[in-house]
Amino acid sequence: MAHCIAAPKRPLVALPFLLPSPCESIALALRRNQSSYRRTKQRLRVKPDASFGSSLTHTQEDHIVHNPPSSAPSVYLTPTKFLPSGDIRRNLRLASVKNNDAEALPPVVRAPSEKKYHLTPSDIREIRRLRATDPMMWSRLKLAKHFECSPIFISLVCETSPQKKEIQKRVLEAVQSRWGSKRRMAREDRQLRKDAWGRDE
Amino acid sequence: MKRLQLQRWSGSVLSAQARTGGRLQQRLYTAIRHQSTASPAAPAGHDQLIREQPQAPSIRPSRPSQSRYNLPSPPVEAARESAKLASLHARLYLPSRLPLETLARSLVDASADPDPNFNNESLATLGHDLLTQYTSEYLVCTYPRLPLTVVFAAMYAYVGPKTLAAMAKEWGVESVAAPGGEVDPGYLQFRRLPPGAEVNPELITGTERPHEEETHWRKSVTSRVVYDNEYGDPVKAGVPPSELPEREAKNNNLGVSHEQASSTFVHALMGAVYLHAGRPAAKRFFEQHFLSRHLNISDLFNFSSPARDLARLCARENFDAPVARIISETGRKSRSPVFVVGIYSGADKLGEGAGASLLEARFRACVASLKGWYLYSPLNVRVPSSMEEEGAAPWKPVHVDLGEVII
Amino acid sequence: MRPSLRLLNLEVPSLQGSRALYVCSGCRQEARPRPIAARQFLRHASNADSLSERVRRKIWGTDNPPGEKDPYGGQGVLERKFSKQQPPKQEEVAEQPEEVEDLTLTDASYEPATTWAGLERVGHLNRWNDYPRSEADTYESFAVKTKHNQKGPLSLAAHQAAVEICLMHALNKPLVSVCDVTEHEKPIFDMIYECKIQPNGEWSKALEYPNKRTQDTLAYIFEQIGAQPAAPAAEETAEDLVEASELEENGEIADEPASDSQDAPFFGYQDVQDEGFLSLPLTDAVTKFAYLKRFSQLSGHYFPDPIMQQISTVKQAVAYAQGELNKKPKKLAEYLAEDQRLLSLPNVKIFDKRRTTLHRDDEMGRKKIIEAALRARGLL
Amino acid sequence: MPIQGIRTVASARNGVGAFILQCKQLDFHYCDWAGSSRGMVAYLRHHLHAFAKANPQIEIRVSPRPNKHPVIRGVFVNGREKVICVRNLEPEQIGKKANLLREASGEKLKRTTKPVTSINESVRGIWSPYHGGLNGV
Repeated sequence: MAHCIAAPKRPLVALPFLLPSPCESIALALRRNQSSYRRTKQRLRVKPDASFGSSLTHTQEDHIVHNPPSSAPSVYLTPTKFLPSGDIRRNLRLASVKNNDAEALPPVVRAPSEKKYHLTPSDIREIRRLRATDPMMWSRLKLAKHFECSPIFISLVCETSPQKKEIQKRVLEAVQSRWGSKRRMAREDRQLRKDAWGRDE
Repeated sequence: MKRLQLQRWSGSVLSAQARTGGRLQQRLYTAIRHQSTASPAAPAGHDQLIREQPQAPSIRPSRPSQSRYNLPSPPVEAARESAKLASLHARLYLPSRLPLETLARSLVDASADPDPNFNNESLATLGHDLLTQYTSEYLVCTYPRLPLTVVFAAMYAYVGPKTLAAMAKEWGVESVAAPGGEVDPGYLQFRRLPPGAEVNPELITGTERPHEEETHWRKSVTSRVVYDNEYGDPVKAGVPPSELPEREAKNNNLGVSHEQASSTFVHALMGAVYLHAGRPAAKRFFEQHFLSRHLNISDLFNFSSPARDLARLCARENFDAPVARIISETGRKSRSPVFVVGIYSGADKLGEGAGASLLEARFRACVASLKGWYLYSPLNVRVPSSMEEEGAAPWKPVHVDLGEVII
Repeated sequence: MRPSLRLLNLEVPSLQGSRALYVCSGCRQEARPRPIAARQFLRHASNADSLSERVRRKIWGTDNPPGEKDPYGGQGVLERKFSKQQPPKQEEVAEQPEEVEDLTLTDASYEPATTWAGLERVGHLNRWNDYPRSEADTYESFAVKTKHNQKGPLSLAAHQAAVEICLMHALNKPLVSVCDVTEHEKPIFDMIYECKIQPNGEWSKALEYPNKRTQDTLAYIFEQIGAQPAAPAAEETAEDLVEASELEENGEIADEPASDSQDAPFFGYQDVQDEGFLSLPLTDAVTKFAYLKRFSQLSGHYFPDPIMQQISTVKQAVAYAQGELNKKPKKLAEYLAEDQRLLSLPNVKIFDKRRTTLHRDDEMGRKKIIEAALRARGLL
Repeated sequence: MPIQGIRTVASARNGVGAFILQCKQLDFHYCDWAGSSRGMVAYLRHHLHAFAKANPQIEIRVSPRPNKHPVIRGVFVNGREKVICVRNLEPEQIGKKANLLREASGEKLKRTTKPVTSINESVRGIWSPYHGGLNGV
């Protein structure tokens, strides 16, 4: 076997019928030296996929194989919905894409909450009063639960007192002072990673 | 030709007696004056212009080479002897109508030679305006929805001082140790900063912005268009011409940084190409050396709350509210999960992103969707300055829509 | 140990008082006056009471110990220089003439040798360097002291040589003897200058005199030259002077140069009157040798053998002296500087000297900074 | 501020727009006397003008360097220098050496394993296992 591998490669490739036996290792070693033409031809022999297009039935005719890349779409490819109405690409794409409404959309990450719009101005005044009288008792979360709205709405409506802010800041400092270096670094790294999301890195 | 008309205008209207215009006009005037005096190789088409000029000051009398040490910058006749200058001219494919004397002049910074007849300040003013005009019209027409902050960043990336300094370095322009009359005119001449000098002063004062002393006030993006320069940086207020000499005298004692001198040179070269070879050559020069640089605009965005922006955008454009959907996922309960989340508006996918958590994937998908909106580029883009060419097709208005999402 | 122990104390004040504001550390070390104790160990053989001298005296017990005064070589360079300026010591001066007299007076039958054959030793018996210059030591060159390179003086020399050789031909005298008189007096030269040469190819008949009197005078003078040595010739020249002054009064010499140019070569004449001598042939070997010898004497140019072989006319000899026959190879920079193809290219620069860092500094404007810094430190 | 711009510098792509020749200066040194400069002197006499005319973007300096071997020194845009000693070479060989310097980029020589490097984005993007025709298992 050793002398087979050490033998000059090109004549063996050129004359494959001279090979003494279909030895597996030799075949493997020879496959590395295939000519690029053969390699390319072999790579092109892929199994037809459903995404290749509708021309599967007429394989005898010339047709275009549409093989979409298996990668995330580029941001320079404007979504069809974002194309202005005057753009020619919009009509082209709408014409080519089949209407596949029947295909179910993927599941949502989180069901969008139904907005109720049930709070009246008097409720809002009540929220403000409660938050001003006892900020420790009536936190944002508690108010949201009590009035069945989102905490963001509470923050839009009113602001907490500076004393509460100061207390919260002290509490946070007290908690963070107990962190060791590992946890602190991990938190900082997490924040850095979060900042990188916005830069799309 | 329009170029000639411009020169005629500046030559006849702005005479030396009635020079009360702004700084730009004054510099234009000096640039023309130079062209008429210090370019003996100018083509015959300029003869008429030269005759139209008001009494032009004579160039410096030629002196023996010993007294070149007394000159602040190399004399005009030295430009013909410099092999460095000739090779730079050929290396940049500059038009042959641009004489070596003007190229030599564009290499003399105002800090080396305070005389406006011999430094590149006037050329640089013209070139700066041309560069910013060409770049901004390219950006705005190619990416009509680009947010203004990103336009500022793209302008900085294309024609900012750092880029221009790098460009001068890539052109093989070396700089002198100290300016003087004996140096080869092929070097970039400027007075260097003293060692230890502050290169970037943090706060620029004396801008035209009202209430500039209130540093904590919010500066809107729209106000930056009005008060700031093309990169969104605060810019110093202009000086009336009456106070010009003493201020220049004050500035000349200080040096300039290499970056600043290099960018001034590139500006001046652009202005020189425009003045001598006309608008088409200037545009060609711009396309060959500036627009050919590689810049990925999608890397210039930095979003802080893309989900909110996208929701506002869909509401503004009367699309269905965006919904995040999980396209695929793997290893949800493992240490390194991957989620691929798509943002859908109705049945249409706006963008998708992958992340190690659902939050990250959603964030990234929102960023991708917003970039898909902002990076829209119409087909067959034409810029307004293409109408200046002979026999241009009738102008069709470029695409303009609401563009940026304002929260 | 520093090598410059022989530095004289005399040197020190001159170094310290020099104009240089800055003395480097090494020089300062050298220039500092040494302590007395250390100076006593200096081995100055030239000093009478040097250490080695005192040791020798002590060993021998006398004030005048035998043996060499300084067994370790002679004086140093500096000492010799200083001693030359000072008057030499009396005893050395007294000794030398005695030795010379010894040499000359001992052998009455002394006869100076003309060839080296049979001599036991060639050269001076003693140290010839030490003797003062004698009559025999003065050197007088065969040729003129200044070598002529310009066309005018060379033509004048060639003309004079041709006229003289022609004269000798006509007088039928040994040709080489014209070289006995290196330079003629001015009146004779004037007469030679006036003569013309017909390019008819015959040396003896080529000469054409301006008038009969000149012919007679020149013939008379050159009759003297070959026959007797220089002393009668000097007398003759004195006679000729009188004659020449008469000539001058007659006003026959047309272009008399200014009198203040007497010490100039060829008495201030710039160029010859006629060019007839150029066509004279140098085919006859004797004539050629005589002519070239005389021409070489007058012009200061040496004719090597191969060149002498090549030369066949007077014109060629003059051309060689002018450097036309084998010129110096032209420098490449000069060649390139005349090349129009390169001159028309703006991106080519040709320098005739080596480019150094200093050139580059000047080109970049750094030189003036360096010079200013050196000046500020007093180094320039 | 919802969106901020990130400041960068557009990177150069030499040859996409204008092509800047990286060799900016060639110094030819020769010796008038020495025999090793014979070929160099002949090159400077007969071939230099053609080379200089074909390459106007290169500053060419010719200067003697007495008692040394002839060299060609190339100065490049990136600030590096390359020096080639051309002693005893024929003019044609010297022309080849000058051309070698002309075409060099000025960088140190290094082995290129990949024939093409590009800063352009791939047309089909970076492959990801979560995209493309996903077939159920």
